[in-house]
Amino acid sequence: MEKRFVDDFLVIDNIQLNENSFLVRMFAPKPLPEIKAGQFVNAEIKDCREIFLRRPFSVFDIDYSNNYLSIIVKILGRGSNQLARVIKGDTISLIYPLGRSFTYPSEHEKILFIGGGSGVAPMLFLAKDCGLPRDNVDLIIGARTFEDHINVNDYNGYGKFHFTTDDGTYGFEGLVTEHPLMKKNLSSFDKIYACGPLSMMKAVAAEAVKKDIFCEVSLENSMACGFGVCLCCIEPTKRGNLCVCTEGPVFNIKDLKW
Amino acid sequence: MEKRFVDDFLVIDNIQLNENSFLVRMFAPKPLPEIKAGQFVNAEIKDCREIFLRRPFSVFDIDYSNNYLSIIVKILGRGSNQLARVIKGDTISLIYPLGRSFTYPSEHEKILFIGGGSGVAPMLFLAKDCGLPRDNVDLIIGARTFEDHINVNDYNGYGKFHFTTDDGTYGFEGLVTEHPLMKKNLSSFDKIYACGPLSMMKAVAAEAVKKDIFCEVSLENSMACGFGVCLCCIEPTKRGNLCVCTEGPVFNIKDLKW
Amino acid sequence: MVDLRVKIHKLDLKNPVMLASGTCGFAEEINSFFDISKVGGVFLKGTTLNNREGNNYPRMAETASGMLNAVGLQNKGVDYFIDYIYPRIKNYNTPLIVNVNGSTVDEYIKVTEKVDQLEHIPAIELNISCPNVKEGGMAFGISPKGAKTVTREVRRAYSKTLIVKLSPNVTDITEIAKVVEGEGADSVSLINTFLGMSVNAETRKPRLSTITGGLSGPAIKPLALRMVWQVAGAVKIPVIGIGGIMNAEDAIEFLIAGASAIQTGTALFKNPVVPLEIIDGIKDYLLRHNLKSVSELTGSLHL
Amino acid sequence: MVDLRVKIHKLDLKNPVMLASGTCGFAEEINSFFDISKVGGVFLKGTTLNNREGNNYPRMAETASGMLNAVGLQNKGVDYFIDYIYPRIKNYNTPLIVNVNGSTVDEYIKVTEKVDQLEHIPAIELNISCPNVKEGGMAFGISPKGAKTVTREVRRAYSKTLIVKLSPNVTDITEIAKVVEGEGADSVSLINTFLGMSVNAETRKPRLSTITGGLSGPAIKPLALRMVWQVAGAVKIPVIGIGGIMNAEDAIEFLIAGASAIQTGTALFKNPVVPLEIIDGIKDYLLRHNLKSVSELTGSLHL
Ligand SMILES: Cc1cc2nc3c(=O)[nH]c(=O)nc-3n(C[C@H](O)[C@H](O)[C@H](O)COP(=O)(O)OP(=O)(O)OC[C@H]3O[C@@H](n4cnc5c(N)ncnc54)[C@H](O)[C@@H]3O)c2cc1C
Ligand SMILES: Cc1cc2nc3c(=O)[nH]c(=O)nc-3n(C[C@H](O)[C@H](O)[C@H](O)COP(=O)(O)OP(=O)(O)OC[C@H]3O[C@@H](n4cnc5c(N)ncnc54)[C@H](O)[C@@H]3O)c2cc1C
Ligand SMILES: Cc1cc2nc3c(=O)[nH]c(=O)nc-3n(C[C@H](O)[C@H](O)[C@H](O)COP(=O)(O)O)c2cc1C
Ligand SMILES: Cc1cc2nc3c(=O)[nH]c(=O)nc-3n(C[C@H](O)[C@H](O)[C@H](O)COP(=O)(O)O)c2cc1C
Ligand code: FES
Ligand code: FES
Repeated sequence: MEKRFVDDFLVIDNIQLNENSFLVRMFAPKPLPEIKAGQFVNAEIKDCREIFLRRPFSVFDIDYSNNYLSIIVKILGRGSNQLARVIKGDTISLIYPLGRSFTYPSEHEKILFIGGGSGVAPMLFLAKDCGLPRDNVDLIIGARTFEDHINVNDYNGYGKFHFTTDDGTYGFEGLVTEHPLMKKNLSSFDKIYACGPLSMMKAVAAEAVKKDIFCEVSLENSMACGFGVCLCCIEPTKRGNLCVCTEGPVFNIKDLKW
Repeated sequence: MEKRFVDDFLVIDNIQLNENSFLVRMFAPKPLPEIKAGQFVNAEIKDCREIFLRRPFSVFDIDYSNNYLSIIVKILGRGSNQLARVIKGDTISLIYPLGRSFTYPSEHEKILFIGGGSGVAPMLFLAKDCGLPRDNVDLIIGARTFEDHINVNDYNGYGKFHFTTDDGTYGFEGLVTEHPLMKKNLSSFDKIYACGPLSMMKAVAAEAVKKDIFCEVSLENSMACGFGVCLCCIEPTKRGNLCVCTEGPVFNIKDLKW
Repeated sequence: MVDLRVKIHKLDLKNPVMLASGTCGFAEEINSFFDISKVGGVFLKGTTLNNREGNNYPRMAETASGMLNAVGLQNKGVDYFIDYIYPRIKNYNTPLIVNVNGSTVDEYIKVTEKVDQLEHIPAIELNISCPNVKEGGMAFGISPKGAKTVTREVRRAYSKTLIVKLSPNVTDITEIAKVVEGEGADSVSLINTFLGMSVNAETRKPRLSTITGGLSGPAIKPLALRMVWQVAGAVKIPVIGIGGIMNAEDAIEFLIAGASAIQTGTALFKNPVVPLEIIDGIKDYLLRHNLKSVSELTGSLHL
Repeated sequence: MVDLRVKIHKLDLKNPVMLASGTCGFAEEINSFFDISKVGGVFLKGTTLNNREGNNYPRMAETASGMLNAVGLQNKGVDYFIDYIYPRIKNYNTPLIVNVNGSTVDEYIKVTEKVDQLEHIPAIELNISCPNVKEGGMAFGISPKGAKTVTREVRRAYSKTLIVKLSPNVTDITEIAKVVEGEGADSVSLINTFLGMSVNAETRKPRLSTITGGLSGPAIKPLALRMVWQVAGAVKIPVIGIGGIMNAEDAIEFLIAGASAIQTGTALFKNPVVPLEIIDGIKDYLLRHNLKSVSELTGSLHL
């Protein structure tokens, strides 16, 4: 089994991306192991009486030269709320690296990312890390409204972005699954990757099955340990109940009982 | 029964008095009721996982014109450690006013204060609040070493200070009970007030009993509620088990079973 | 407007939020913070036949999300209560319930008979679950036989509302609940504290003079909630939920699990005005969920 | 130097800090953080005769200073363990103990007999206290009769070290402990989780698919400590303390209360390297208190 670590990371900066989302960049106290898109860390929430367990967050970026690891924190409840408030100089204890990454695309493949909410984190990481030319990569990013989108200008070089909002305030009006790329051009892709709300991922999976396209999703089952010992995070699959934290969080939809 | 309150106080400033002691001044959100020396507040410790209950602190000063209430926090464990770190702008929830005050001295009486550690707080308050001329008031303040003493220059007008240290680094070398005022001149006082470590108060009480001098001490039994409902803070007295939080914290040593 | 009223046998409560015995003194102390008539009811400090000094200091130890107490029913006895305390509190406009204790069945009966004379005490809570006394107390509450005997005898002596307070320190709390229901209890309240212990590692001494004490507070909420759910499914009389209720959300969880009303205990030590916050929170919840009455919540767990 | 060694019947432990069943997988997962040979022993994930899928998701709910789980003994069965897992882990240089489970006495015996064949498994922990399975499990552990039967039968089939894991969901845990001692158990470990429940007030649904689950973590420490103290006073076989141990101080409290060794469970989820911190902390404590050996701590409560 690969080595895992528990370490205090030093917060380098914390940039607010929109009303609820924060990009937290941290310095690792020892050289980072290789970490791929889809893998995650389990973060301790300090000084929060109501919270007992850690909280999992996908790795958003790795900067090996500076030994930085970044996550995007979206405020959902008390734990993420506390974590979103860290400032430069704070430390965060992380268990890392956890989980299995996405299956990286091969050269020349055309790939589609579909994400919503904090689900953009592992997808932007993969878009940047997979090494495909911009033309081979499309990303549909959905949100409720304009303000919920985060600025992805830095990532424009890695793919073509398509935005949707439920209220039409930015990009296409409607759900990501109603976007023309999904509706009409799906067959042109070799691989689809989805990460976001469960209902969204299920809808994407249904389309992918129909068109028989390779599709991986990243699940967010609630976790106690994050490294395979508690068996709390299971997902029923065709291979039985599997731990999302060790056999996932990335699953090929063919394995899921959706 | 008198009215009591639970309110969020706004921290005005927090001044470090020595390595372990902090003077926290707070603004009350409504006009402060009359509070006398010996009474205390029960402070909530925020965001500290290990701490479940509030922590009691004697009132150190009241400034009715500004609506300020001050306490001295000496770091002993986790709760006081957390409280000692508040900064201007923080809020602290206090239950107040709690407990019974010292019996204030009458005009012309000669009084002696004997204190150590955080026990100086209610005594400085009483020295200032009792209205006696400086000549009628003596204070013996004990500490382990020079660095443990706090600066009491502001209080020089209210009484004559005598210091002791265990190691002789400041004032008289020895325990407060070994100070000449205690050893030789005790009978010249009408009232003695003691607040500090239990062993110190017991030693003072023994002397006072010997010389038959009025003596009040302030106890620090551990508390759950602070307002008389849990019956956890009891002290065995000649009138039975009494709650330190409501029948005290100030007791006449004649009532105690020491 | 939403209807917060609740009926526990003959008791009409203006709302389901009551104060737990031993954590609200004799109502006066909480009344020093707010008008006590706003709460659904007050369970007064445990009362015995004779004066009891209780256990030695220290009686309290803090634990993770909770506290241990070993008070041991310190009180001045029922006669003192009747002569000195009752006259001061009897006109509070909320049901005052005496928490009745004894070392023997006979003592329980004697206290009950004396309290029965008091016009403004519409109910008693029979405490067969105090873990901090050497005789009686929990001993009655952890065996079906003990619970049966004391409930039967007290029922015979008392015709007003009889609430029996159950101990969680048992293998099957529904068994005890059914026994006391069978003997005519009008309601059960649960739970009393769990028997726990705390040790000071540095001194190697127990932190309580009695070595063991009763655990209360949010730490025990999941256990209390489970027991309330089990008991509500096992008996027909109304269940009063107690254990670690710190806010409206907690209180609502107990109602959903099957409680008709709740008591808040240790929470009062941290926040004496918490009953008002809970009442407001329940009101808000009912409005938000389009429910007309709090009774619709009781036992409404979706399975 | 201080001596951390502890003997549990025939088991020689290099120190008293072990990992609790169901919280450390099959040792490999914790070995991914540090060299597992440093701990006193590892209690492997609960094993049954046949493959079990366990309960449905959700299986976990956070509580104040604790968590509820409803895993329900998901495992691939003892044969899979023997064929695929045992070969990978058998050479870890620390005692590996199989946590044996069954729905019937017969199943317990069959699993035991199979495990008995494994050279590198010097002991079993008989789990008669799992609150998350419909059949067997806790049912055996909460009645003296059930505990007696299963212990006797397993004892007959197994001559290596037999540790019986007790349930806290009982009126009198010493009664059960004495029964299993009487049937030849070499040690008792306690406690397993407390039966608890969690409700989502907004959705009015239980937070666990099974409605109730097992409570673990610091919330239950005072209760576990009390039970360890009671049991240590009631039996002569060594007691292994479990329940909410999060750091060296907690572990030392259990030793003082009477445990010969301890297991840390839920703490591993928060801090997988906590066993090393506990071992170091105990060492420091012994040095600071001028004690030569950890066994001097066991049962050293000053009364
Ligand atoms: C593998 C993995 C990767 C993740 N990556 C990210 C990430 O990159 N960025 C990010 O912002 N979040 C991510 N999450 C989700 C994040 O862990 C949760 O938002 C966080 O745990 C919420 O904690 P909280 O204390 O704020 O909320 P809580 O107070 O625990 O819960 C608040 C509300 O959110 C719901 N909720 C909490 N956790 C989950 C969950 N896991 N799934 C569904 N509903 C939930 C609760 O039911 C509750 O209604 C990830 C989760 C997993 C399992
Ligand atoms: C009426 C009253 C007035 C007080 N006034 C002041 C004051 O003006 N300034 C001030 O600094 N402190 C005062 N104290 C003491 C203060 O409440 C404690 O120092 C504080 O509660 C310690 O909390 P903690 O969480 O820091 O320590 P903990 O972690 O709870 O304890 C740390 C150590 O201190 C010991 N300890 C804790 N509380 C007490 C206690 N009450 N008596 C004896 N030992 C104790 C514990 O046993 C432990 O060894 C007062 C206490 C009372 C009852
Ligand atoms: C300090 C203290 C004293 C108590 N005294 C009594 C009592 O006299 N009679 C009784 O029936 N319960 C008594 N209890 C138990 C409470 O009424 C309640 O059942 C228990 O604390 C659980 O509720 P909580 O977690 O909300 O506190 C006492 C509890 C505490 C903490
Ligand atoms: C997720 C989880 C799974 C568990 N599985 C088992 C098990 O398979 N067998 C067993 O005997 N105990 C099991 N337990 C109980 C623990 O071994 C331990 O007795 C309990 O959690 C109390 O200790 P703790 O508070 O340190 O966690 C499990 C506990 C948890 C939290
Ligand atoms: S979170 Fe513990 S096994 Fe996945
Ligand atoms: S602290 Fe509760 S009665 Fe004094």
